[in-house]
Amino acid sequence: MSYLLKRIAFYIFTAWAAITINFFVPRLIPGDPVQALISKERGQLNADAVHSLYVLFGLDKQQPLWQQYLDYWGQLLHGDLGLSFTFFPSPVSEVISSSLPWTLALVGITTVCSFLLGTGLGVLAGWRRGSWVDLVLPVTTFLSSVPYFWFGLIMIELLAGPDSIFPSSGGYDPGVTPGWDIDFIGSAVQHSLLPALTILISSMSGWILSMRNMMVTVSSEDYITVAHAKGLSDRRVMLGYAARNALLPNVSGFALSLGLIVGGTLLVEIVFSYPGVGFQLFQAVGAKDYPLMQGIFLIITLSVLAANFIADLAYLVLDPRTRKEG
Amino acid sequence: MIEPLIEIKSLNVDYGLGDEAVHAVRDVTLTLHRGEVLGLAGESGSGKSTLAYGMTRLLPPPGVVAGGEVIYHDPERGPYDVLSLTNSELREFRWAETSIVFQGAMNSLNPVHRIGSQLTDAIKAHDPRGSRQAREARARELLNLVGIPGDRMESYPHQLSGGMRQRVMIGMALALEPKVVIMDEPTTALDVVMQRQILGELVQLRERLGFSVLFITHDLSLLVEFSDRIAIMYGGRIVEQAPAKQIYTDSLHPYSAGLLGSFPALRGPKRELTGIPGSPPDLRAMPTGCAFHPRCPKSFEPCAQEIPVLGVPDAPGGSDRTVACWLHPVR
Amino acid sequence: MAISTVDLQAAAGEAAPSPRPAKRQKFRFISNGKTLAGLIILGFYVLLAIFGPILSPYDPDARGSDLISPPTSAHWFGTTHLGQDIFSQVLSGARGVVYVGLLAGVVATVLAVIIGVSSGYLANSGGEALSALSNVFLVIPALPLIIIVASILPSVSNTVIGLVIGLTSWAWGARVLRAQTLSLRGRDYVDAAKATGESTWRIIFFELLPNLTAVIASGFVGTVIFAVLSEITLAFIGVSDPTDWNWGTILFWAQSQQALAQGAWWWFVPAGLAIAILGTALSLLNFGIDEIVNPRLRSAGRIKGKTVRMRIGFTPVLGKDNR
Amino acid sequence: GGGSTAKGNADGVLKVGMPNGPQTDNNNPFLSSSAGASLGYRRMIFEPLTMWNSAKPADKAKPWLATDWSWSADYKTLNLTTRDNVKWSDGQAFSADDVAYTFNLLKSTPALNNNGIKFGDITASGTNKLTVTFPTPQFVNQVKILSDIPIVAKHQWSSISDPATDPVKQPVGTGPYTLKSFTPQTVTLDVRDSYWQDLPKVKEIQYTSYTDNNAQTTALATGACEWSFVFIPNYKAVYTSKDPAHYQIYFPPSLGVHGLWFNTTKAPYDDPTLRQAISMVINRDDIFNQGEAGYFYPAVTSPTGIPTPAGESFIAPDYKGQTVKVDVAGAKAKLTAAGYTYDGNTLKDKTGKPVTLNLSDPAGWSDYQTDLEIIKDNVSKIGITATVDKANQDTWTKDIDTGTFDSAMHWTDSGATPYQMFASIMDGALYKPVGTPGVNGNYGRFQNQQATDALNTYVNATDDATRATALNQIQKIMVEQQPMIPTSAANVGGEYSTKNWVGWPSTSDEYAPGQPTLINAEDIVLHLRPAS
Amino acid sequence: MTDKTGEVVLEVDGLSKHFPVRRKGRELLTRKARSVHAVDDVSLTLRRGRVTAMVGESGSGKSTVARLLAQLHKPTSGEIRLHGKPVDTRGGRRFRSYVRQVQMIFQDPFGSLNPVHTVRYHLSRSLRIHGNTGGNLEEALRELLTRVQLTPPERYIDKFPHELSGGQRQRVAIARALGANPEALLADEPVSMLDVSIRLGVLNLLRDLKERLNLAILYITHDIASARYFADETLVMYAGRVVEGGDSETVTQNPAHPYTQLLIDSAPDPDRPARADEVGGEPPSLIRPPAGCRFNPRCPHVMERCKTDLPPRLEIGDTPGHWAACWLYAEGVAKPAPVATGEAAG
Ligand SMILES: Nc1ncnc2c1ncn2[C@@H]1O[C@H](COP(=O)(O)OP(=O)(O)OP(=O)(O)O)[C@@H](O)[C@H]1O
Ligand SMILES: Nc1ncnc2c1ncn2[C@@H]1O[C@H](COP(=O)(O)OP(=O)(O)OP(=O)(O)O)[C@@H](O)[C@H]1O
Ligand SMILES: [Mg+2]
Ligand SMILES: [Mg+2]
Ligand code: NI
Repeated sequence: MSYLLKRIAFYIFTAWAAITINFFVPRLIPGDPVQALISKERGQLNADAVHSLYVLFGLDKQQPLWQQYLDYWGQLLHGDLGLSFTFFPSPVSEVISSSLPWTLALVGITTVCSFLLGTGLGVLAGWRRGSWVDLVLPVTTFLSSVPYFWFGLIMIELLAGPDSIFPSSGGYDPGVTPGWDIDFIGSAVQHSLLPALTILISSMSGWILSMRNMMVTVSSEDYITVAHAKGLSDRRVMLGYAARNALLPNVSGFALSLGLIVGGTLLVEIVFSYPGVGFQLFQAVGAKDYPLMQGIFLIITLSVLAANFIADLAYLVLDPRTRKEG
Repeated sequence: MIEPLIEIKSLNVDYGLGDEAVHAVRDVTLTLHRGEVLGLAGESGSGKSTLAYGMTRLLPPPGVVAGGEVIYHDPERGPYDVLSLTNSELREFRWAETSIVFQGAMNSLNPVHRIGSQLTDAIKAHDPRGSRQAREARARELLNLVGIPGDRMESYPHQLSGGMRQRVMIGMALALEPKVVIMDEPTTALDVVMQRQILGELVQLRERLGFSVLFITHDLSLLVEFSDRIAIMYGGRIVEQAPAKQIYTDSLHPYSAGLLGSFPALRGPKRELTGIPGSPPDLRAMPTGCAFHPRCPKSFEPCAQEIPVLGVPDAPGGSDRTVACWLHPVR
Repeated sequence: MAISTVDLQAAAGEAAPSPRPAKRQKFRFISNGKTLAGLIILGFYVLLAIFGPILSPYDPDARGSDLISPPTSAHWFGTTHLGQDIFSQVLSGARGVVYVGLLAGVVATVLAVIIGVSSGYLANSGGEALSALSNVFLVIPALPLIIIVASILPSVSNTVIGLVIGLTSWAWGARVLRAQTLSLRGRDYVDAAKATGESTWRIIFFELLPNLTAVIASGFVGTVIFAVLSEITLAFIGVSDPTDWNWGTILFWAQSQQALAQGAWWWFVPAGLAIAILGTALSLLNFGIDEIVNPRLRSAGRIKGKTVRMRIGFTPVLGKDNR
Repeated sequence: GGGSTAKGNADGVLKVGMPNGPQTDNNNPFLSSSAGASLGYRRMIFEPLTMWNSAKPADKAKPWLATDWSWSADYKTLNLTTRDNVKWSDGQAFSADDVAYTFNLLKSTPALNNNGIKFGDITASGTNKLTVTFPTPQFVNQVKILSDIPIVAKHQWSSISDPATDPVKQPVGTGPYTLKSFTPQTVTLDVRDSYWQDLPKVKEIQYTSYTDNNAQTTALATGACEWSFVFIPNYKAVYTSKDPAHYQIYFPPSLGVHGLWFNTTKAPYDDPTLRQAISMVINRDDIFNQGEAGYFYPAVTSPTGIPTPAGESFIAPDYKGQTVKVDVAGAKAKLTAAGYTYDGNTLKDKTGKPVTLNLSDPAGWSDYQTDLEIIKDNVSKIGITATVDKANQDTWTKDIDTGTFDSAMHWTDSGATPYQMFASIMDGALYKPVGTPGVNGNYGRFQNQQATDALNTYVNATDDATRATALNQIQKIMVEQQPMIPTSAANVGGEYSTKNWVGWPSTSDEYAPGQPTLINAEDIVLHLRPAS
Repeated sequence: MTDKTGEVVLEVDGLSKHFPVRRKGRELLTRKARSVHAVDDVSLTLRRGRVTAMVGESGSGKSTVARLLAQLHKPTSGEIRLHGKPVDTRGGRRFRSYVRQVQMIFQDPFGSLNPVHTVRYHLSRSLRIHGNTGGNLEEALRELLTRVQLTPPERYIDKFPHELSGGQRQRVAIARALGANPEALLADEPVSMLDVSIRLGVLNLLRDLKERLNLAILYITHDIASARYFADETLVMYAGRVVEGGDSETVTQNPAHPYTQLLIDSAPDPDRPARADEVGGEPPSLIRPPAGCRFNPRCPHVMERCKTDLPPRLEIGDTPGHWAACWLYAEGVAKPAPVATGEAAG
């Protein structure tokens, strides 16, 4: 029981530290939201608007930073994330909830697929070391070292077009209204194909590489020989013995990447105009939209910590030796 | 002991290839008969484990089988060479026909699987149709056989003592009731009560099922007690091979004699132990002639010149023994 | 007992022919073709990084009269909208990329190893604190942090960028290493080292670390690639060494001028490929670590014209075909 | 015809796009952060009092919700007559009361008062008469008051508790369209049946928000979007060549400029001669063609910096017809005459120090970056070594704000007269010493009492002649002191396709600017007809 | 050097170690934590120049005792004293100064050598840490290897553990412990994989060290005969408890505790025919150890009292210091004569 309490205290502390840092760090960026907005518009917004914007964002009253910090916690504990500046006056929660599902669906599914596929290929590459499977690694690394946006743009150039089944941008057809109907879902899936493919191809090599290396590490352990001696099928030895034992680092990496899903993938979202969180965060940083930044950071924090917790549990399940005695 | 079960014919096993190769097993010819317990003893590093793994093709890299044959006399299919089997044939052959208890038994259990599942998966691999309950019951039975309470099915290997892990491996080896069980120092971590109990079970089982055992150990007293025949290895070769009692009472090879002079007795007056002076030969730079001659108290002229061949000695004691020593010219 | 150790040693002294000491080739892993290829490519990049700016035929900034011209004999990789020579830009850009990538990769890997392994090995509050630290760093989004650091510092040199990327991207590796360490720390050989009296850091670096090589190597490759991509992303959003070209800057220009849509593929393709090949070289290099992570693979070889494939569980039989 | 866009015409759909990323459901017409403002659809729902054409700023505005308006000579009192027979989209009648309410709303809610207008008394009389007084002359602000304030319905807004933070989910306006559906990516407007003018031919407008310029450009090039405002490098290759018959760009300048600013407090840039010399070597054509892709920010050719043709009528007689030309020799002569020396190819200032120039702009602004590269190359011709600093946007903004920069490409305000632009450049009232943040103009920290006085005179003048004299004076100072070097004009343009819809403004028919987010957007839509 | 033979080096009192067992499913609700009672109330003393053998059932906690003594596990209870002072090994320095004096040889040579390091590394570390290189590391290494009969040393020095046979690894492990030049050596089945002749050599080496350097040795083994030959004192463990102790000759020749008798009796002996029928009963579960004497379910002489009360150490009286934890030797119980070795048992 006390172990659990200790864990909880540990996570609460980490969350506090992370949230605090995420509160202060953005405020260290020079400038303020109004200036950022003015600069962004480059003359499209007259200097006369400056005052009204300060008033609008409530930045006209000078408050010491610590006071803002306390207020922030006050708000947070009431479950209030504040109003976004960029999308003023939409509440941050609303802004995030409009983009989160997209990110979760796209990045979530691709992360899972990329992990499964990558780990699978990694298992093969490690197991069949020295055969043609060795090629998989350089080829996939080649693909993943290509900058995301570069790859995405090339894909758009090559695959997308007016008559292609791959739309080049957006989360769904401009014509359809979001809802749980065939039209919308079909359109959403269609729009997610290229971004998903891009993410998949670019992120797979990491899983392959680490899995392969771990497979190589465990491949000559005695229990593998024993498994062979038992006459188990090659598949069973490869999966049940070698891969199972090599899996730990990948699983912990996977848990972490699950936590980071909510952060979205900035460049893919930019290239494919995908309505996700990553792009929003990028915008928020550019616009110094503190409330939105904090909101997104908060969600990332919570989900990363949750993922960490899952990872911790996963170790216990996957490797009994990591369990502490006493 | 009429029928041969496994005939090893001039088996050579190397570590490494080409010039770098270490010849760990040289020209070993050995026959394991149906239903017999063949003891294999010898100096540490003399190639016992290498022989055991080489003949089953389980030697990890850089081990290679450099030549020879391992003829298995399958009661149903007739004799075939294990070394020529394809990988999938070999997989079927393994555990069902020949199971093996590794020397590093303490380390040969997969640390992340429970004991129970490691016991059952071999059964499953060879009999995919059996029910899970049946497999588990069998696993429990096997654990009991080796003196481990059934509630340890759920334990992970690191939660067991060294001896318990060894016993799990022994139990596992018996899971499919194979024709041959190769045991490489299976009892190093077992107390004598347990040893006796398990070996007793083994002997009973053997009587019931008629399998054969290749038993590698350093415990000569145990060997003499439990095996029918004993082969002694030195420097990668078999130097002597004879019925257990005969080796004990009347060993021909000076190395065997040295071994027997080295083990302490539990009962009776403490006697002087002699040991064998000198150090084991270097596998890379074997002495010429008989590998043992630099340490041999009785070495004489031909020993350094030519390698003695293993053969039936021209000495009293019957024809069911062989020795490779110039002192005992072959018939 | 009859014989004493003295006897034994005496006997040992006269041991037969003195064997040649087992020699180990230090750089044997180079003999692996893939690793060698990786090394050569990487070496080429390092050379580019050193000599690239000297070798470039034009000043990468100089404007010329051929605007957006496809590759010609004068401009091997074509020109930009300002008539700058892209080949020269690629050559000059290598330094920044290689330097930042490797610097960040090394910094992040070293931090990940120190913090990850220590937090996994130390069972005390120090370990917990390190683990909390890596959690916090995992949560802090790197990109904003880099922007912030860059905007606080007066000038952003490549070193600063490399350091910042390195300092913000170690947490992932640390977590993964921690997990693996947790599983290793109960091994007998760790206990044995402890019982021998090894100090904690020595256990961490010399007993645990080599057994984590697999994870570290893949982490390193990943971090370098990540660092290079981050650098490019940063160049993209405006954080780059203003005095230096790097491939990110090239891509930034290409992208902002919509090179692809303009059909100016030569502007877009070389820098991207160069980055990808760098990543590939690293992954090829990774093949060389096999024998380090697994000493058993070290002596596996092929000889006498014929290749003998060593396969665990199926010892090769010379002269017989077991396929 | 053919392709996926054929359907647009048949269904009467117009597809508009902006590269502004996902939006949130916010239709508050006063908030520049709203989706309505960002995509421009607020212009189709809410209408101004008058329709002013920023492409021809000197032209008189068209009556819209106001049928008649007049200013007192001192521009402190405005008399308005509002249109009768106008109905809000919820069926209620529009009246002068609504206008009064809107003005009062801005007066009492500074947060919504984007133009910083200081209102005095606002009195409505009858259903269509309104008098508004102001504490200061509003000559320079008249367009903002009449054409930039969206008029909102009193009956809806009086029940909104906090107008500054209300997203106005169901906007009620006098415009021809109503909001049909909102998604973060696409907003659809429907034409309504009871509009005070003839109903537009466009039955439905789809506003799509693309994540960035590239996506927007692609959409334009494929025809997925028919009207937008986005920077397209090499637009010929990327855009118009895809369908030369239909894809058009139209980028008239407006009265604002972009140019190279100096920190005029810092030697040697405090020397007007140096600034003039630099102006003489900057190749504005290269900047226009390479940096601004040959269309985006039209080149400024008048030495006064006033963009033409929009500001043609304001140019002082002394400078009429003059254009700036690259003159390296002249610049060198000017410099040596003023005491500068050459050491080989290096220019040295009067104290003997080599002249160097640090040009900085945020990295993301690729057109400015290109401009700077060109300027760097240009000034090297007169021996100045320049470096281009791709600054971090925040750092850069701060540097401009506190005056800690050497020189940078930057913009000015724009308006109906060149006043806003010149005030931005040299108004002493906007001056803040270096180190003090919060500048809203005069980024170069230029101090010249004459200029400040002339600007003041312009604002407060009660007759056109005084204004003209003041403006001429200002132009003189601009030319002689060169507080900044204008290179390009601000634009009010747009890209559109005539494939499905015709009737767009163009260089031959400049009835409106081309941008889909300006007030004139409504006017444009009302002009559109299906292409045959 | 003054003869300090007999001086106490390491001493433990009432040492216990319980490993928690994870609760699963339904048990989670019943709140009662189960644990493996690996070691219970073990007391022993290691003296300079003396070898204490520990024999006993497999799984009876011998290795755990050794690990506890090496400070690799934290005892659940009990005190360990080094030179009479309670041991405190918190903190690296104190721990290292402890291991300088107390070294352990692990039972499993397949697990206790780091697969990525060569023999050279393993040995030179142990020499270096404790400053025992004597100026010439290479020489010291050679000597160490020679001592454990890994000769010629060049042949083994650069090998990786996987290139060695089981016995060779075991000798490397021994050499490593010797390299530290400890005062007390905890040897957990150090020679189980050695052939008798080398075993003899190694044991002789240990004996020689013990005599010359006054080493205190805990010798855990299953080879009772070697305990007889090599150890001065022998302890017998059963199910986590020490059940008998005394000088080796007495314990092996006149075992008092029924378990010891069983053990001695079961020892293989080529001079006797194999008997496969005599042992009965199963080793007890350590999760729920039997109440009273833990041997009671298997004991041929079981009495009512054995099932409830834990027997204390009881003097046997045949030789000084020979004791057994068995009610048979309590006052008032008719003592069966300690079973003589050999044919007597049946
Ligand atoms: N990978 C290897 N490379 C080189 N030599 C090896 C390798 N593995 C084992 N050897 C050598 O081969 C010889 C035989 O080893 P093997 O394990 O068969 O001995 P063993 O008879 O089982 O000894 P033990 O009783 O000690 O287990 C040993 O001398 C060992 O050093
Ligand atoms: N980490 C652990 N977690 C749970 N139980 C453990 C753990 N380590 C040891 N045990 C248990 O403690 C008991 C004693 O183990 P120990 O290794 O001390 O036995 P041993 O006397 O050395 O046996 P052997 O002779 O077989 O090596 C065993 O029942 C074992 O299962
Ligand atoms: Mg062996
Ligand atoms: Mg043990
Ligand atoms: Ni003796």
